[in-house]
Amino acid sequence: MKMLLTGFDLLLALTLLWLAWQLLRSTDIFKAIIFFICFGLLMSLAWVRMHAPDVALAEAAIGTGLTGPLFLAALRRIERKAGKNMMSEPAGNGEETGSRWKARNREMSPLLWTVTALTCCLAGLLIWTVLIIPRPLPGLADQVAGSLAESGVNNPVTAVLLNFRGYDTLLEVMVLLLGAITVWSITHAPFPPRVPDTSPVQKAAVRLLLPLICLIGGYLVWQGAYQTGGAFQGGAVLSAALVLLLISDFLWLPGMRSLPLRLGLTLGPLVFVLLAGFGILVEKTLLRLPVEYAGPLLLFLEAACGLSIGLTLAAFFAGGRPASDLRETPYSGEAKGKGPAES
Amino acid sequence: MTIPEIIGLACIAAGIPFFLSGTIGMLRFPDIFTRLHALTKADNVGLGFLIIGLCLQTDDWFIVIKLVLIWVLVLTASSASCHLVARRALQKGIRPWTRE
Amino acid sequence: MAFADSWIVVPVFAPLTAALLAFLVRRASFFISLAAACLSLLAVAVLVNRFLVNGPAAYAVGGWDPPLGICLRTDGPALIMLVLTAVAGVGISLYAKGYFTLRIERPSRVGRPERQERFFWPLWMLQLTGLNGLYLSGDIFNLYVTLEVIGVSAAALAALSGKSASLIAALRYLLVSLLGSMSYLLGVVFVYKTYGVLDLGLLQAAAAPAPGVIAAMALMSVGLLLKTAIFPMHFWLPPAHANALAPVSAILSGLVVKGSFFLLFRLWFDIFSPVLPAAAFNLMGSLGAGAIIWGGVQVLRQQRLKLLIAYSTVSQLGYLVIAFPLAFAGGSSQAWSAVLFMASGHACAKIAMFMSAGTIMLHAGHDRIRDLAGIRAYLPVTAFAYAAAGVNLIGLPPSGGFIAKWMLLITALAGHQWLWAVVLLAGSFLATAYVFRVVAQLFVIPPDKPVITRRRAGLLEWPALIMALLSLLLGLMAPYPLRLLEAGQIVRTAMTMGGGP
Amino acid sequence: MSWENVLIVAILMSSFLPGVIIFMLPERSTALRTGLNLFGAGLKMALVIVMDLAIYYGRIFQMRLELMEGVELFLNADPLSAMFATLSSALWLLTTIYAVGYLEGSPNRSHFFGYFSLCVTVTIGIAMAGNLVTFLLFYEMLTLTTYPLIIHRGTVESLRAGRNYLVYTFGGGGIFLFAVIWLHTLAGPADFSAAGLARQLVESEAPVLRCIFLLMIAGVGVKAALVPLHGWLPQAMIAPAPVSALLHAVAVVKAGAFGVTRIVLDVFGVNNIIELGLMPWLIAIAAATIIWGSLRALQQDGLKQRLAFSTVSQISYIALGVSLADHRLALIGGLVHLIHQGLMKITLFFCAGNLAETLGIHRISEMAGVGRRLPLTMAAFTVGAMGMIGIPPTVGFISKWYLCLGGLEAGNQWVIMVLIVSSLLNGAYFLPVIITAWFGKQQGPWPQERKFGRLETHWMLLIPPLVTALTVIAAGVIANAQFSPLTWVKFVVQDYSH
Amino acid sequence: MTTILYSVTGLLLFVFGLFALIVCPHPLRKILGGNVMSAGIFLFLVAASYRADTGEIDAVPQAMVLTGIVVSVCITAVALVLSTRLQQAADQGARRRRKRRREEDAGE
Repeated sequence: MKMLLTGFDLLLALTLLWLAWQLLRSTDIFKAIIFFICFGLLMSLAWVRMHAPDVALAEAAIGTGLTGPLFLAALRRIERKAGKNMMSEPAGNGEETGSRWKARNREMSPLLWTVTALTCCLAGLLIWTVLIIPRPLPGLADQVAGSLAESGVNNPVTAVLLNFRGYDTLLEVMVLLLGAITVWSITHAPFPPRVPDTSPVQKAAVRLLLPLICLIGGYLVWQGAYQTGGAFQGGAVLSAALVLLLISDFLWLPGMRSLPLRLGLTLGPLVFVLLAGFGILVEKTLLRLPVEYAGPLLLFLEAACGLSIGLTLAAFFAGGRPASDLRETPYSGEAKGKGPAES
Repeated sequence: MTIPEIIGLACIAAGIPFFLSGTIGMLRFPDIFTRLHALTKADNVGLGFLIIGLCLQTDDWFIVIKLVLIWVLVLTASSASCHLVARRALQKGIRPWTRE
Repeated sequence: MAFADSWIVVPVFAPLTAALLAFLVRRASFFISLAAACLSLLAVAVLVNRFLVNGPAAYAVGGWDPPLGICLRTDGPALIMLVLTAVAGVGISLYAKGYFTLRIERPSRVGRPERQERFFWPLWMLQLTGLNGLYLSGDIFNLYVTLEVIGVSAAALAALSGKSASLIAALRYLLVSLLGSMSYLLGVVFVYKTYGVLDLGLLQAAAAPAPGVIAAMALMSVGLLLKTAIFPMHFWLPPAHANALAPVSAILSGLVVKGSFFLLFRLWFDIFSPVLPAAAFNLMGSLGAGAIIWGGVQVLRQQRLKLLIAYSTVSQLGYLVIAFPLAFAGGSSQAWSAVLFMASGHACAKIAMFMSAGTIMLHAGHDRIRDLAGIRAYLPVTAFAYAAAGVNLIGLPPSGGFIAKWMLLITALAGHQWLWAVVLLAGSFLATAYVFRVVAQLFVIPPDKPVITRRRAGLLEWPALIMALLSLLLGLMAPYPLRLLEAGQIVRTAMTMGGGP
Repeated sequence: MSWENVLIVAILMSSFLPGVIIFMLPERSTALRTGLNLFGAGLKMALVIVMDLAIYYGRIFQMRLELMEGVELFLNADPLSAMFATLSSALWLLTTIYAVGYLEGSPNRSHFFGYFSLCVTVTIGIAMAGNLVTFLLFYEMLTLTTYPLIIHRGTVESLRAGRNYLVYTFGGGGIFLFAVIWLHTLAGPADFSAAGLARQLVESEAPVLRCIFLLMIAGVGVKAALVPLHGWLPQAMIAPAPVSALLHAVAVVKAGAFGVTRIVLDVFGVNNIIELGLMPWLIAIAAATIIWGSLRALQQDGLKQRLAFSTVSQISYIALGVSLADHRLALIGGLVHLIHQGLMKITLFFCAGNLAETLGIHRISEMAGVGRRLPLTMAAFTVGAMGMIGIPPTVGFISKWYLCLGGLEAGNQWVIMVLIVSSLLNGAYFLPVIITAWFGKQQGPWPQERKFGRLETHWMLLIPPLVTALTVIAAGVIANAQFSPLTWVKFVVQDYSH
Repeated sequence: MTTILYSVTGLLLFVFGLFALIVCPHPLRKILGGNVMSAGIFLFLVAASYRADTGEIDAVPQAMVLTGIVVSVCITAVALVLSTRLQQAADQGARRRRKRRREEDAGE
């Protein structure tokens, strides 16, 4: 049995490296993205092999489930504007940065040689260091197991994520919100002007799958407390539902008002901050939850975070702010209804 | 090794040739439509056998329900996406391969 | 844990909540942000006098002690940077309000200034959260997350101005900061692999020379050098800082660059100093020397004012890094105070310079240095603020920069390191050249130029003047921050393990 | 905070506060600005005189501010600093009156007078600096405050002169900073004291100390316009007349000379320098500057350029006197020349300013017959020129007399030769000016003649030169009086005679 | 054995990603390289804490990897939207320049 497993590991490792190498070599960006998606799926297989089911689920849901479509959407938006060839050289305002975007041909210029040599010796050094590191010290596994009881959940990863290192997760949820704000600040959501005729099959499939996906997402969020799952994985599945909506061009989507969206986006962090404040009031320490209420509180927190993560990842896919975001500006009257003209 | 587990293993073994034929079909067939055909048909049947084999191996009903749910979802997803890919191919003007 | 202990949390949570509220309620975003900035200033003041009373404090978040949980720590250097960030935060917020009101009255493109103001406040508050989080945090992985918060919000702020030049610069900045954080994260993984512990205090106790540590330190340092734009890896800084909006370039040059540098300094001198070989320090010193000389020469070639100030940041950062070999040779407490003094002095001066550059851009419509003659006629306060900030950059007597350069030179000459001393002097000569090149243009009013009556630009001019005078004031009342550092120095050695409740 | 501390701070603040307030004033409020200026100058003059009396009767004036753990800002009014402070505050009062008259109707005056008062505050700071660090602080701030004055006119030449001035002064400043820090690392924080460096330090670190001394002299020499480093002085003549008067008679150049005195007497100590064998170097530099300055002055046709080069040579008399400091008479001659040169030079610059302002004359060749048109100004100019040459009734004679006695006492023929040759050269470049002014015939109309009613020129331009000319003669005639500069210098030298 | 294998794979992936980030000119491919890099680091992190013999899992590295994945998806999204907007701005610039050139030709 052991031989079989190591054989499987070897095969998996080789395919991962081959896929990564293909990612670099392939001339066409679309092919590279497809390789990246396969790479992601195999990575989640590797996580399963390393006894890390949570990470496997997250890699599958977020690492490939969402990043793949993000890349494909970005590629379509870039190619739709720049004609069919690779990123055409933007006629930058004469600055030297403009020329560097031109696709350089693949011949090995001396600069390329030096970079390859440097990276190879870096790889050699790192691997040599890894090999000579003596028996790795025991990690924090026993501390986690020791105080798992008071953490209110019995899945160790969720316990570490939400209770022991809750401050990390709060900052991380803020990073997600920061990403959403940045995407909104850069441009308007580029909904295609004329709606392509989506096939009836797609509409039927979406109408059928949507409730099921939401149910599974909710189940994942709820299951986080006991086995693998949690806010991030559940949120990613929810975002899959929203992405399906965005793809099938339902007419009411571009006209969405921005306030409900903003409330949804900030729900998770707001609940987190309130919980932190609650910790200070009740237990006089930030983010410290009373042991008996820890379970339900964490579940409520996970639900809120799951929802806002779903919305944030969907906002990433939409790629911009809703048309109505700046419309309610009181003092620039003429800004009403100008939509993406300015962007 | 109890009886259900042996039958389960047999079912999984039965599923493998279908996956194999699907992959060979995908590599050998001339154009996109035939490849789609090969993939969706063969893989779904192979998956069915796989799911039955796995169901036999577990004794927890909840997992069986989840496995069946997975099978139903994969069926709908692969058929819908196969249709969409074919439709897009037709819109882009790829004519199916005819033997002349 | 007494309730009063929770003050340590306010500098991180006030801007955090302000960011959320500013994103939700668009009209009141300025007042929310200003309130958060003042609240964090108050909190930092409370922390400082608690620190002077009973030394460094540690606060375990969520009640879990460090090996498992994360703990926030306040010691001398962290507090100085917190004070700097809080004060600069209030100054920049006021300036930004004036800047945007003026931009909205005379928009160059319809609707763009509203968008910029709409998204400036939440991003700026998140930036403050990241910075305060970085200075307080005592956990290596938590530092990685704060670095990410700072990196992404800095790139977002840089892209706010919407011009294609600033978009290119912002994308390059984002990719560089991604590369920097990735190599820092790999360093964290090596540390976790060799020590199995993430908390800085425990690491400091367990810091024994091991192969993994050298690799970890190398990777972390390369990552942080990339993010602090030290000499060979500074290519992304000038376009990003020059093409951004005026308050944004003040934030980038003044505060963001200091955050990752502070982390670098804490790793080199607080945690892993016994482990590192002398050659590493001299390598850092040569990087710093290269930055001073190369940056200084580049500055003299610039024609645009904001590019000039951006390149001068590259050169001044060299001063911060050149202190590494000096500290290694001389007593390290002297180097702590010298470097942090230089950092805070430079931050105030740079913020004042970018603010005045922004005001000049708004009034003159361009920032070509050659045609800036006689700005003093209608922007006297801004011209004086620029000159005062320039005095601090050169390191002339009344300024904080002079005290910092004095300390650096003393350690250099006491340690007989002539090379670094000569480079320091050459750096200040270059600084004189590029500061007075602009000051001469600003201050000289050609005879034929009519003196235009003063324009109403209150909120634009006074924050710049306050920041410039602050950098000068640092020079005069230097003992107070230095005592803060010394207190940190003495008590740290007696700091208990983990510092739990 | 005893009344002594308050007095020192009041002296500094009496010109700092008016300066800051004047910055805020809009252009049109000339009356308020002039009032503030004159009030500040008068107050400072009174306070300085009170301080001189108190010092004469032995009171100590000190003020400390701790900058860093080893370094502190220390203001200490010993007799030498009181002397320089009195000179600068007296001449600042006169120059303010002159400047108000000179700049009537020109733009940007609040900007000018703001920096004008800041400049004098810094000069007083240099005078009263108690240790090397404070001296360095005020020394470098002097550049900051004088630079805007030089580029005040805004023309391209003034910008080039300003850039040149910056290159020289910041170069010198950088070297001086380097030397000060180097000495600080060796000798630790030490206040100015007559004893100078510790004896065993001099033996153990002789080569390093020599290097430090040369660096310090180079650093201070830029402002004292010693030979290789004097390039900026003639070019700074572009500035308006009150600025060149204040800069070259009182503030910048005197600060350099004062710095040389402090370094030789109070930092190193005279005996240590002799032991280190550096005295001949100092004498050589001083002599070379004297000769070189006078020779260059001969070739200049521009009146202010000629005066500038004569300053270059005259300042080195002080350096010469200080380099013979082990002989009491030479030291007295050097120090008293510090005051006398200030009085004489400021008279000459006032007259040059008058000529430029009323008749538009900048070159000596245009000065033929000007004596008839401006009799009083030319009389003052003649008195000043006589002093420069060293003709008996004037103060110039006294300082050269003591210098010669010192040279004889030191038995150094070199010094006496230099003094004689330079006096002859002084005569060679001043007498022709006087002759053409009084006995030459006026050719054609004056370039830009301006009438000022019955007086030959604006009263504010006329009174200061006359007052200084009278003091030049009075201080010369009643040299041994109770409060003349000579007796004060003898009082100063008591500390250093051992 | 598996720890070393996966650690080496992780490091190699890190180096591949680094190479791609530096060399490839196209921004999309740079971001792909970034993702491969982060995947490599996380693989190395979890491999470091994998106890083949005892089999119990150490939850802290897994939590770190989860945070890392979410953060890297956020950066990828921002970078993609930025490069799209960059392309759009470049096109607007090119179109404006072409229009201005056309006006100049019409003007002569």
